[in-house]
Amino acid sequence: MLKIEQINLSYGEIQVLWDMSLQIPEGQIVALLGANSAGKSSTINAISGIEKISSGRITFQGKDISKMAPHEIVELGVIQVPEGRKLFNFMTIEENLLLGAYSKHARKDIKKNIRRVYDMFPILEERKDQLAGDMSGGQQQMCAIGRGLMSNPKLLIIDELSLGLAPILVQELLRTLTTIKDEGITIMLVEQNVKQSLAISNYAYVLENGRVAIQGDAAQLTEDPHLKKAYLGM
Amino acid sequence: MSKKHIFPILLAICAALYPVLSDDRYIMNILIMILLYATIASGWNILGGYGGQLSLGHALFFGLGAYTSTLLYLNFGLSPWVGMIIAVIVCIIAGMLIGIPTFKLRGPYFTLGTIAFAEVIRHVTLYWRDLTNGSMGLNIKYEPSFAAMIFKEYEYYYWLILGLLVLTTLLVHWIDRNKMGYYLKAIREDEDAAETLGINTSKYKMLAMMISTGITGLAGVFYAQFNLFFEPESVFHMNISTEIALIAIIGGAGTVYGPILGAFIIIPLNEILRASFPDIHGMNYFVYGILLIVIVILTPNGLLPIITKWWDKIFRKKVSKTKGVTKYDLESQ
Amino acid sequence: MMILQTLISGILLGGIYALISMGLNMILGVVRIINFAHGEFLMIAMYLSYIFYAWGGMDPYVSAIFIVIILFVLGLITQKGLIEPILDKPASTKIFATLGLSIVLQNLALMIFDANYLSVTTPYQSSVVNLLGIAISVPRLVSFGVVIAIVILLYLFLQKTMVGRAIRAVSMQRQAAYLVGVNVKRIYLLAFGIGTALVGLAGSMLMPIYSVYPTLGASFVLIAFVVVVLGGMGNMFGAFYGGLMIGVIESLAGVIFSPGLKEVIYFIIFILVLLIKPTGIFSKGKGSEAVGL
Amino acid sequence: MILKVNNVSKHFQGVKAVNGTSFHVEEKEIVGVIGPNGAGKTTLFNLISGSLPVTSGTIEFKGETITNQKAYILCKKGIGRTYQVVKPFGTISVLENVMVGAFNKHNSRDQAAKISKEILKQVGLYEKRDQIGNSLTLADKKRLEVAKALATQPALLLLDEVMAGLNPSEVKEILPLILQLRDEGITIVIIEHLMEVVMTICDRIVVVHHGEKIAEGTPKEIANHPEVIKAYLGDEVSYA
Amino acid sequence: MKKKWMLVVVICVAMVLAACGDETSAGEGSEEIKIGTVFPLTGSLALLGGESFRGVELAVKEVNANGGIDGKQVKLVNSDAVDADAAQSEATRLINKEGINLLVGSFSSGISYAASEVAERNGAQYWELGAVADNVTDRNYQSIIRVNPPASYFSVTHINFIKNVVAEQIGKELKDIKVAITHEDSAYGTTIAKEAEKLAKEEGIDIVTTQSYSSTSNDLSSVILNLKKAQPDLVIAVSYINDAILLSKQSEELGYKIPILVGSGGGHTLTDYQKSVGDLANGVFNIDFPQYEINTDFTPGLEEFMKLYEEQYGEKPQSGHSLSNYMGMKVMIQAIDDAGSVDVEKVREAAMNIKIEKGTTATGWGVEFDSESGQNTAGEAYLTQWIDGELLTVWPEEVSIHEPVFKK
Repeated sequence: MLKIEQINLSYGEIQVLWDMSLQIPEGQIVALLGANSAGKSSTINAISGIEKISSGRITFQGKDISKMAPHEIVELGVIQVPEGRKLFNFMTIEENLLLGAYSKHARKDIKKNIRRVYDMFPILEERKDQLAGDMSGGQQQMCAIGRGLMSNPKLLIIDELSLGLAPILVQELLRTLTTIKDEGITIMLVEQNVKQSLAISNYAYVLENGRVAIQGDAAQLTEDPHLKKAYLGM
Repeated sequence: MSKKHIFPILLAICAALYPVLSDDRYIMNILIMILLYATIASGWNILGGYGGQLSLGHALFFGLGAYTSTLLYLNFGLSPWVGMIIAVIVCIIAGMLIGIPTFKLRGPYFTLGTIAFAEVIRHVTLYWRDLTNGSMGLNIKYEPSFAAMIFKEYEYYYWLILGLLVLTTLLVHWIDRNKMGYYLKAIREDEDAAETLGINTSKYKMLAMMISTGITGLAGVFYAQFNLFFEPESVFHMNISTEIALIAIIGGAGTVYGPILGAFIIIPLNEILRASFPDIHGMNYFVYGILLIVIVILTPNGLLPIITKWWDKIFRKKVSKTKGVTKYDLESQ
Repeated sequence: MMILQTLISGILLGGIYALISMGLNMILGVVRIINFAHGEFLMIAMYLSYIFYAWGGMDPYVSAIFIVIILFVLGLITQKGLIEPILDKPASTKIFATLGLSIVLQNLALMIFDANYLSVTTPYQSSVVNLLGIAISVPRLVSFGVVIAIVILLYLFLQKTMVGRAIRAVSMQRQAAYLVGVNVKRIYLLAFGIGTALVGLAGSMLMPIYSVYPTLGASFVLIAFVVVVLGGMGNMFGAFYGGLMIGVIESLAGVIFSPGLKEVIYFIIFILVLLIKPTGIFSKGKGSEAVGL
Repeated sequence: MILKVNNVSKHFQGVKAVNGTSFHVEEKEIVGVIGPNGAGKTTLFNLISGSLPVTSGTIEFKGETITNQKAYILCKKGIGRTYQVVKPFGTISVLENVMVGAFNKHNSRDQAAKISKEILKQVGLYEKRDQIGNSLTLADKKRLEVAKALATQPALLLLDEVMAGLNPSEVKEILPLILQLRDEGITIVIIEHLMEVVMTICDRIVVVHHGEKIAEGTPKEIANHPEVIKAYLGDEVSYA
Repeated sequence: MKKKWMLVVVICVAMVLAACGDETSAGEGSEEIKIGTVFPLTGSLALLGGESFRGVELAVKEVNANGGIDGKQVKLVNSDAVDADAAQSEATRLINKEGINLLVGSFSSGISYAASEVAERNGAQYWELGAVADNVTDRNYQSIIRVNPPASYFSVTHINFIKNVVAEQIGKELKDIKVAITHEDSAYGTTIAKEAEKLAKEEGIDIVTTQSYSSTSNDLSSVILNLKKAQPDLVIAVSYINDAILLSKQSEELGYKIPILVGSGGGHTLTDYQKSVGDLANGVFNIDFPQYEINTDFTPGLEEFMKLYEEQYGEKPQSGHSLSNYMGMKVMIQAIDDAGSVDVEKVREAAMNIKIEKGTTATGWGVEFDSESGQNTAGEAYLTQWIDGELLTVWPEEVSIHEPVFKK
C-alpha cells in the first residue's frame, strides 16, 4: 500500500534519513520502532509531506506522493496522528473532531464518522463541549485518534501513542487499534513501547540512526535478542 | 600596533583631513549628518544588533539628550559641554528605567513596548509646555562661542561628531572583542542557553541599554547644538527611531562597521532622491520605500557581510567557511 | 449626564477602533506578521470610497460592497507578493518590509491625490439621534451597528464553518493543521485578505465621518496596535473589547485630564498591560501565547 | 556528596512532570538518569540547573541549598549543562560559542580563547572552530553543547542525551571523553537512551517513570529490575 | 580586516563626490537671479505648503513676463523641506551647492526656524512669507525678513473683534464675556493661543477654558464636552484642517452648538473644510491672511492674481496662503530691484527702505519693516465668515464686503 524507496532527508546540512526503504502492506499493523532521534518522526513527516525528501520515492497505492503538499496527501487518505497529540487546545473536543474532516473526501461522511468515534470512545461524546486543552492525557490521545479517524483514513500513522500515558490506558488504546485495523484501515505504529506494540503488530521495522537496522515479523522480533540489546543494552 | 588596526586608523585620519581639502559646506553638512546617524546607529547597534533587542524607540533618548542640555543652557546658561555629561547621565537613567519593564518582554512585544515609551515621552513633551515649550520646540540663539558649543565654521562640528563616532566605534570595537560582546551575541541567539552558561542576561541587557542610550543622548546634544532648533516632532518621532534601526540593519546589525556603512548609504540616498524628483511630490519617498523593501528582503543580515564576501572572493582565496562540513560528513559515513 | 455622554461617545469611537483593529488582529494571529502598513489600507479604502462618491455618485455605504472586495484582493496580492516570501526571514526584515510598504502607499496616494483633504457629503452625515438628552451621531451609530454585525458574522464564520475553524486551527497549532489537511498557505492568504477586507469596511464606515488624506493611516495604526495588545494578540474578539476600552479611555481621559494627555494615558495603559498580562486583558491566558508572538 | 535532590516536584498546570523525586550524586561519580520518553528527566535537569523553579522540595549542591536560584548563578557555582534540543548560538562561530562559556571563569579574551581551543580539541571540533554554529551537523552540535558546558569549568556536568542521534562510531568516540572528564574531577549526571552507553559508563543509575523514581542501583541491578523492564519494553501481554 | 577596506572605498567615494560638489558650486555669474525656495511639498504639511509655494511661483512668473529684474530673469531653485531636518539640509544645499544667497519659505514655523538658522550661519538671507510663530523674528537675526503678520497679530484681531464687535452684539460687558480657546498643540496653534490668552488677560476678558489636543487626533469629543461644560460665549479655535472638520462635525454630533466660533486661519479657511462640513460651516468666523472675497478697492491686484492663478493651475486657490506669499514675493522682488544686486546687505537695506501704504497691495497689507527684527509691521489679519458657502471678509470695515452675521 505504502512504499518508501531509498529516501534521504536532511535538515539543512544535517542528514537524518539515509537510504531508508520500507513497505506497509494493506490491512496490517506495521510497527516502526527505535530510540529517540532514530529517524522515526522524520520518516513519517516525510510521508505526510511536512518534510521534503532530497532523494528517493514514496508511493501510496502506486501514486508518487513525495512531491505533494501535506493537504493533498491527507486528501489521499494518509493521516498522521502526531506525537504529543497536538490538539487544538482552545477548541472543544467536537470542533477538534470536525476539523479532522477538513479534507474534501471526508466531509460527506462527517455524521457517520463522528458517530463511529463517539461509539469507540464514549468519553469523548460525554465531554464533547469541553476544551481539548483541559482534558487528561488519555482523553486527549483518544481525541487525537478520533480526529485522525474523521479524515476517512486509508493509512493511519500513529506517532508515540503511549507517550506519557499510564500502561493500562496504553493497553486499552492499543486494543482499539486492532479494532480499527479490523475495520480495514491500515495502521503504521511508531512506538518506543516495544513489547506492547509488537504484540498487536504484524510486522516491524527497527530504526537506528536514520537507517533500518532490523526488520521482521512481529512475533519473530519479540524473541529477537538484538532487540533487547538495542533497548536495554543487555 | 598590529597590522589590522592600520586601516581604520588611516581612514579616520583621512576623514579628519577632509575639511582641509574641501570647504564645500553642503557636502560637509551631509557628511556631518552621516556621521551623526552613524554614531546613533552604532549606539543602537550595541543593544539592537549585538544584544538582539530590536528597539524602535531610540528617538526617545535622542530627544532626551537634546532637550536636557538645551534646557540647561537656555534656563541656567550651563555650557553644553557640561550639559552633555548631564544629558548622558539622564539618558542612561532613563534607559535603565525603561529597560526594567521592557526587558521582561520578548520579541515583537519588546519592540512595541519601546515604541509606546517613545510615544509617551513625545506626547508629554508636547503637553508639558511650561518646561519644554511644547511643540514650539527649543531655539538656541546663534552666537558662536566655544563655551556655547556653537561654531561659525562647520569644520568644528565635523571634527566633533567625527571624534564622537571614532570613540563610539572604539567602544563598540572593544565590546565586540571582549566578554560583553560575546555575552550579548549569546543573549541574542538564545537567552536560555546564555543563562545556563553563567550569563546574567538581565544585567548584560541592561548594560547594553545604558551604553546605547548614553551614546544616543550624546548624539542628541550634538544635534541640538548643530541645528540650534528642534521640536518634539523632529527628535522624538517614530520615524527617527525607525531610521536609526534601519541604518544599522541595512548596514549590518551586530557588526562594528555595519551601522557606519548603513549611514553612508541611507543619508545620501535620502538627499539624492529628494533632489531627483523636485516636481513630483512624493516620488522620492515612494522610490525610497521600494528600495527599502527590496534591500531588506534581499539582504536580511545587512550589506556589510555581503560586501565582505565579495571582497573575499575577489581579493583573497580563502576557503569558504562552510566547506569543512561536507568534507567531514564524507569521512563520518 | 456628562459622564454618560462621554461614555457613549467613547463606545462609539471604540467601535471604529475595533473595526480597524480586528483586521490587524486577524493578520497578526494567523500570519503572525505585525503589519505596519495596516493604516495605509484604511487610507486606500477611504480614497476608494471617495472615488466611488465623486466619480460615480455612490453613497459610501453602498460602495462598501465593492471596496470590501477590492481590499480583499489587495490583501491577497500583498500576502502573495510581499509577505509570503519573507515569512522565514528575521523579525527585522518583516518589520521593515511592512514599514516600507506603508511609505510606498502613503506617497503613492500623495502623488495621485495630492495632499488635499477629501471628504464626501451625505445627507445623514451630521444627523443626530437624541436619546434621553444624549446625542448620538447617526453615521457613528451605523458604523457601530456594522461592527456588532461583523463581530457576530465573524464569530459564526470562525466557530461554525469549516474554513473558519481551519483559520483558528492554523493560529493555534500550525503543524496539526497541516496534518488534518489544511492548506496552510491558503489560510494565510485568506486571513490576510479578510484582515484587509475588514479594514476596507472600516474605511467605508469612516468616510462619512472623517476626511481622507495621505498620512491618515499613521494616526490610526498605533492605536490599532494598542487595541490589539490590550485585547490579546491573535484573540479575534479581544480586539472588539480592546477597541471599546481604548475608545472609552480616550474619551474619559480627555474629559477628566486633558485632551492633550489622551495618548499618554492610553500608551501608559498599553505598557502596563504588556507588563502585567502580555497576552492581553481579554485572552483566556495561554491562548495567545500559543499563537507564538 | 556533591548533589542532593530531596523530594522535588514540578507541576505544570496540574500535570506532575516530576513528582517527589529524591536522589543524590557523589563526587566524581557518573550517574545515569534513564526512563521512557516523557518520564520527566529533562524537567529534572531544568530544576537542578535553575532553568525552572521547583513546585516543592529542595536541591543541595556541595552542601549548600540552591533551590530556585537563577541559572547563571548556579553556573558560576559550578553546575554546567547541555540541552537535549541543541541550542547553539547559530550565527557566531564555534570558537565564539565555546568562548561564551569560557568567560564564566575568565575575563580575558585571550585566555578564554586559549581554553576554548583546548576544549575544542578535546571534543574534536577544533578543525571547525571558524564555522558558524548553525552550519554544524547534529553530531557536532551535540559536541558543541558539551564543549560550551565544559568551558564554564563545571564541578557538576549535566548531560542531556548528548548521544542521541549519533551513529555508533560517533558514540564510541564520545564515550572515552566522558570517562576522561570524570578522571579530570568532574562529576557527571547523564540522561541517555542508549542503554549500551549507560550500562557501560555509569556508576549508578536512577530510573524515572511518570515523574517518579522507580529504581536506583548499579547497572547490573537495573538491567534485571522487573519494574525497569516493564517500563521499557512494556507489559508482557499479548493481544494478537 | 576586509571590512575596513570597504570603509576606505566608501570614504574615497564620498570624497570624490565632495570634489564634484566643489566644481558645480563654483559655477555662477549667469544672467539669472536665483532664489531658493524652502517649502514642505510632501508629508503632512504638503497641502498648505504647496499652496504657499504657488503664490511664490506666480509672482516670479509675473515679473519674468514683464522682463524680469533689470532684464535678468528670476529663477526659482526649489527644494522639498518636509520637516525641520530636511529644511536644514535643503537650505544648506541651496546656499552652498547652488550658490544662492536669497531664500524664501516656508509656511511652517519649524521649517522657518531651521532654514533661517542656516541662512544666518552662512551669511545668506531668508525671507519668510507665511510662517506665523513670533519667535522667528524675535531673535533679531540680520538674515531674516518676514513680510506676513505673525501669530500675535492674529491674536490682536481676535481680541479687537471681541472688544469692538462681539461685546456689543451679545450685549455683554467685556469682563462678562466668557471665551474658550481650543488649539492643536503644534507651534502654530500654541503661539496664537498663548498670545490670545495674554491679550485677553490684559483686556480683562475671561478665558474659561483652554483645550489643547494633538492635530493628528482622531477624536475631539472630549474637547467638545469640556467646551460644553464651560459654556463659553465665544470659542477661539486654532486648527489645522482635520481637527477643524472634526470640531465642527463632532460638536454637531454631540448636540453642542458653539455660539460663536472664530477660527484662526489654518483649517477654517480652506474650501476643503467647507466641503467636508457643508452647512455647518455657515456662520463660522475666521481670522487669517487675506482671502479672496474681499473689498478689492483695498486690495488692488487681487483680481489679476486670481486670474493668473486659475490660468496657471486650472482651479481656484485653496486658501489665502498663495495670495500672501504672492504679495510677499513681490515685496522681495522689489527689494532686489531697489538694491540692484543680490548682495544680502544691500537687499536688506533696500527692504528696510520700502514703505508701502495699507490698501495698495493685493493683500491690503502695507509694508514697513522693523529694522531690528526684520518683521513687517504693517501687515494685519482680517476676519472672514462663511456665509452661504462663501468665505466673505467681514471685518475690519475697510476690507469687508459683508456685515458680520450673528445667529441669535
